[in-house]
Amino acid sequence: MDNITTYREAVKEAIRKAMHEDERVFLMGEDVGHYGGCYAVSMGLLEEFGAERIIDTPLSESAFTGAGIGAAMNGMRPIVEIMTVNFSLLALDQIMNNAATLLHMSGGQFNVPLVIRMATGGGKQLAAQHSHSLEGWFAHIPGLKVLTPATIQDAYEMVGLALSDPDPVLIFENALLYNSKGSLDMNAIPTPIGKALIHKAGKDITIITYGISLFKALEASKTLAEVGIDVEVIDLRSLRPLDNETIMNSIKKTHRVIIVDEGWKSGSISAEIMARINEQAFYELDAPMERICTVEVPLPYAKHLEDAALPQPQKIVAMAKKMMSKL
Amino acid sequence: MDNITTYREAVKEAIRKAMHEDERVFLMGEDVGHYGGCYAVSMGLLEEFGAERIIDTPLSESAFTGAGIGAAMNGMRPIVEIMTVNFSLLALDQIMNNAATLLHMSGGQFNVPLVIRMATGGGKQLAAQHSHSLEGWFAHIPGLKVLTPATIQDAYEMVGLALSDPDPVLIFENALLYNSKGSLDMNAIPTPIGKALIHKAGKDITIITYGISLFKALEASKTLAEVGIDVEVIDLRSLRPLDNETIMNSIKKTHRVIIVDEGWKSGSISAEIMARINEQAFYELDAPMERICTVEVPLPYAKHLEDAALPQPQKIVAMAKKMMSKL
Amino acid sequence: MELDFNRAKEFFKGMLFIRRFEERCVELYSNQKIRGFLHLYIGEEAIAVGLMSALSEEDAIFATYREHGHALARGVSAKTIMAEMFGKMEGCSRGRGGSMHLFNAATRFYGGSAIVAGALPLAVGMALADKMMKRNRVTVCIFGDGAVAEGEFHESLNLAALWRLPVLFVCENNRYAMGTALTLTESETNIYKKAVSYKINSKQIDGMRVMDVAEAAKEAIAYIHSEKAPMFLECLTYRFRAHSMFDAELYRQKAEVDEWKKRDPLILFEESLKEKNLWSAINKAEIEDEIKITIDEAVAFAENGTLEPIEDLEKFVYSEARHG
Amino acid sequence: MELDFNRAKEFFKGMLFIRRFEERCVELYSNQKIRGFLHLYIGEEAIAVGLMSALSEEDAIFATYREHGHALARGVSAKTIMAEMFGKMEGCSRGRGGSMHLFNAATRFYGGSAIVAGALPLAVGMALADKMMKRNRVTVCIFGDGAVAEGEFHESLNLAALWRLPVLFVCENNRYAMGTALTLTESETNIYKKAVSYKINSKQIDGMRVMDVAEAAKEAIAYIHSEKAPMFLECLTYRFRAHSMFDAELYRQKAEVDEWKKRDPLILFEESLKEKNLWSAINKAEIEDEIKITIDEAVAFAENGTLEPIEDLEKFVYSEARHG
Ligand SMILES: Cc1ncc(C[n+]2csc(CCOP(=O)(O)OP(=O)(O)O)c2C)c(N)n1
Ligand SMILES: Cc1ncc(C[n+]2csc(CCOP(=O)(O)OP(=O)(O)O)c2C)c(N)n1
Ligand SMILES: [Mg+2]
Ligand SMILES: [Mg+2]
Repeated sequence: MDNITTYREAVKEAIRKAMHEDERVFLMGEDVGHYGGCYAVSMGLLEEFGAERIIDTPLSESAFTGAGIGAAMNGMRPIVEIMTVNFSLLALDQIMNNAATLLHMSGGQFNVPLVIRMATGGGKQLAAQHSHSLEGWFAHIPGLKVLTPATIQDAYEMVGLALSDPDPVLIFENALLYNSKGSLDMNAIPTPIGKALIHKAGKDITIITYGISLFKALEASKTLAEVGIDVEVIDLRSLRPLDNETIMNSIKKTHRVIIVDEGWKSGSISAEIMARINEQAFYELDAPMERICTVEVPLPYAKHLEDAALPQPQKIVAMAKKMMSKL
Repeated sequence: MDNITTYREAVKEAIRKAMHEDERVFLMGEDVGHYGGCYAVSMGLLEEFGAERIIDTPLSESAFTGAGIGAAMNGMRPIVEIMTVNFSLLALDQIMNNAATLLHMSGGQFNVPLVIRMATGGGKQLAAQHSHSLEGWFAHIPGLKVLTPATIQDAYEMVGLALSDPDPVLIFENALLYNSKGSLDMNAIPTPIGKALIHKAGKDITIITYGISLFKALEASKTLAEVGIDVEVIDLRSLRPLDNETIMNSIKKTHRVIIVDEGWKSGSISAEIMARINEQAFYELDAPMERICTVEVPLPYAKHLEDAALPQPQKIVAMAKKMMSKL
Repeated sequence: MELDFNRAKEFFKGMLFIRRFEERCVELYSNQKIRGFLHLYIGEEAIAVGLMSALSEEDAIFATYREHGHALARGVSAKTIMAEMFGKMEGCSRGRGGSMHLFNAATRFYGGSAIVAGALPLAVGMALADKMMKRNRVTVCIFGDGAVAEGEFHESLNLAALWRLPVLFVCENNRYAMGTALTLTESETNIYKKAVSYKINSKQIDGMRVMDVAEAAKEAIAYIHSEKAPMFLECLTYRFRAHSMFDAELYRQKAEVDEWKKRDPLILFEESLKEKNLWSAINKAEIEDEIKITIDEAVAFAENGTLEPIEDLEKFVYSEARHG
Repeated sequence: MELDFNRAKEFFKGMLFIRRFEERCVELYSNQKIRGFLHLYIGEEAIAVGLMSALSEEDAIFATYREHGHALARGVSAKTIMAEMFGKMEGCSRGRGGSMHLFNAATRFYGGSAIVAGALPLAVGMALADKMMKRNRVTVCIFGDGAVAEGEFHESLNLAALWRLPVLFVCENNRYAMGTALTLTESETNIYKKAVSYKINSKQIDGMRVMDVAEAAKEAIAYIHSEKAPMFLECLTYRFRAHSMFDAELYRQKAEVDEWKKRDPLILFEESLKEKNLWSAINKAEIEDEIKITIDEAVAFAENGTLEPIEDLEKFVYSEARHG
């Protein structure tokens, strides 16, 4: 039963469903209640579930994230919303030193079934302090899972997947996607955490990406098709764990790869993917792997500069053409 | 004029020298004064320079790091000591959103000549919250420079290099190195930031590393020499910027590479180095690149488990042998 | 404080200027000339104008993302502010900052910060440097009621008090942090009392009365100089507009907003000038005209500004030459 | 509070047990059986023993890296604590935590945290869950004077007060954070007053007198239950030993330490038992013997413990089966 909805609504419906089904689930964060959510994801939920389960917090990222951990250790299934990834730096100690370590450090006694959602990404002319893309960076941390829904279906499914996971799961929602529309099947069997999806099959080049860049890659793939370049587009969906199998199988077919992500280039998730392909499929490669990441600058406000800093379909097209021209 | 000294003394001497030469330099951090520094680096400096320039701070990592930024913007040359990298997470917002961005965001008006020193690394049985190696992770952030002195000479030189840099520089001192001994030439011309050094020339495999792993690599190189494997060992010294030239030149010679670092494997600086070699020297490679990193676990207390988690000389030896056996 | 005609005109014009400037910004935002986030200061103008009147050129200022008013009152040129919001190279941050990140070295205006409470530690450090170098100046740090819940607020106040630093903390308590009322974020809603708990001299004042602010600020600066200690001012105020251009304002009643609009700082000041028989000498129409001309010029300047070449994107990630 | 013989013995034994246990730890550290950081609680035993006497089995505890005393007083077995410090699989954290990270689900002992102030938010969340689920229990959070300067302290107290959560905050004010005296870290050195500024019911008590602590804790727990609000206790105390095994103690005078040793909680309690004519019934030699046996058994248990197979290094990074 498909229906057309927005990414925003898909997230909200998933939260609503979980809250109806499980009294242990609650939502906590800045402006999730009376304001309706910075990106209107939780609009109406306060009225539906009351202030005890839709909790407006003070600006205290460290304490309310830590409180989410504590509540999770005490039987709840909290969804902590950090308004945007930019503010998550204030909660990093809690995320790395507590959420990600408690299970191991306690010898398996205390797991932390916490879900942290945050808006991520640039492209809205919000300048250096409000445009980070750090999901790849967070994926460095053992003990966490890092999800990056790009589609409406994933925006919906991943909330449920994360809530039923016994360990901390971070969900990065690209803020530019909230208004995107598409079909949602609420009865579909969710694609598990750690499974990448091939959005377009192709034989010439594998484009590996996630989040908003998926759509840039798909756009580029159309332009490329016109000039006879047939790319395969993979949506990673999860940056930790990474789906090595899907990646390597594709490389075995195409022997060429471009990775697109919105993190700063050095130390990006693209680097990690390159490292793994090198380790696991080196002899399959016909050419150096390429990546298109964000230029290594604090993102500037001016639109032309911001556009120049971020990955764009044209850059993907140009890179793919260059790669094929070297044949 | 060489003299034998410890890493600890080398850092201290560099700080002393800078404080004598420039009244704008001061040291601030937890227990740097009356306690003499958590690792005794600043022992005696309070007596020498007084409490106005050797400032014991409260446990307020975010505020005193930010205060360092503010003081730097106001003409000072602060050295902020974050006792260990494990506590730097509390100051990450200041480091990423302020120190690293202010120059760019202000259109070039306000630079931040701040030095942040921190102890880093595992191997002391201090368990999950006290054993992080995050220097490679910090190297993701544009606007920062990231230095990792391994030798006595670098421990000394890098303080001065960092202080004379107009932008924020992070120095990661591996805590296990403080007692290490070696020769120091205080009159040598410092090797600039961004320049890697070849500690041992070799022709079979390039081993790229930094910090404490340099010594593990050198130890391994001796064992390997005995079985006729001649490795080249590169000390990166700086993780941001990375010295692409030295790396690529070495690959052109050896065509094989092993990277050793103490970060968790996924998303480590090793991945970035692999990505660059792939981009810049792909056709020089005779075999997949390999890396030896820390196993992706919160570091456990028990010695045998911690040893198993960290890179060790034996692992390097085994990896190098495997690599050569595949010839 | 003595209120002569000159000062009366200066304050009135200063507040009206901010008001009109921001009203124009709203238009320009609708026309998509200004993009990103735009946070309006309308309703709170008395604080910026009163506060800046008490500062010397030597003093430094750290503000928030709602800082057009502070920048204008400090004397950052309307032209460069507007050009900044147009994303032009002539902008006060070369187009890299936008509305939330106005910077100006000449007036020691250190931004423009978009991380709530993130500038408090910077202000502490700036003041620390002045103290160490025995420079007799003050660092002013402006932030909202929302910042008070952040750990950095607490850490910074403690450091400033402990080290007796010349910082003037100014809390613009407009009762909301985005859509969350102060009663939902603080167990103690009298914010000035929090500063007291660090032994900081602290006062709660009417932030809608420019004279109250000016006077309190003047006294505070004097106190900081004489006592060599920080001071804290809580200014009670209200934002008349939405938090940003994306805010549907579901969290407060129109009646509440209307009630506060009766205490519009421009109206209150007009009333008090009338009481003091100074109003008749103020030629409001003429002031409006002057302001309009300045704003028109600023818009024209911004329109005619140039875009930074894309090749210069990476400029200023690191310093080119050694500074200072 | 009534002090009968049983309770007197229990308290005395409880404190002496911690003392002797840690003295043995020092030996074992010298013999390199225990490694990493080892922070001794010696001198502060009255707090753990007094506090734990007031808790029910249902209550939860978060402590610091100086938590042997808390764990022992809570009833975590000496055997598993010792095995933990030996890095053995039989340790209360399977050898993964060490001295700083003792955990025990059975006694609701949630660690053992090595980031100063890092556990306060967890305690807030634990209490929030209890409140939401209408469970009538208290979460106790223990931390040092050093934690008070951290932003998380402030954020956590505000949340607990604002949401009226059943948290008992216990500050062990031993006047030093490592080598930095409280006077160098806080503008207000009466820590309980900080809690007052969040409108939290707060008290300063003598942390060297086990009866004072026990009584205050009992009242605090009753208050939390009846008022549905958090409470704060500042316990004045002193650590007799170095901060950790690496500390040269340059920052304090031996005379100061000696002065405090006169207020050793064991001595003070003995004196008060003498006053109450309860001391004569206490057979100290017998208690010492019992303690020695228990500690010997713990050491033997730890020695005979097994090392986790290296293949299991990555176990517990993620949950194996779905928990709960
Ligand atoms: C650390 C951080 N968390 C969240 C935000 C998102 N945010 C921007 S403004 C704001 C409200 C701040 O309110 P207040 O400090 O009262 O200032 P006002 O907007 O009322 O002037 C929030 C939550 C942010 N910018 N920084
Ligand atoms: C966030 C953080 N910063 C620094 C440290 C290093 N450190 C460990 S204990 C300590 C002193 C803490 O003092 P206090 O809270 O008074 O507890 P005490 O040791 O006196 O019991 C410091 C600075 C740390 N563990 N965590
Ligand atoms: Mg506000
Ligand atoms: Mg202490």
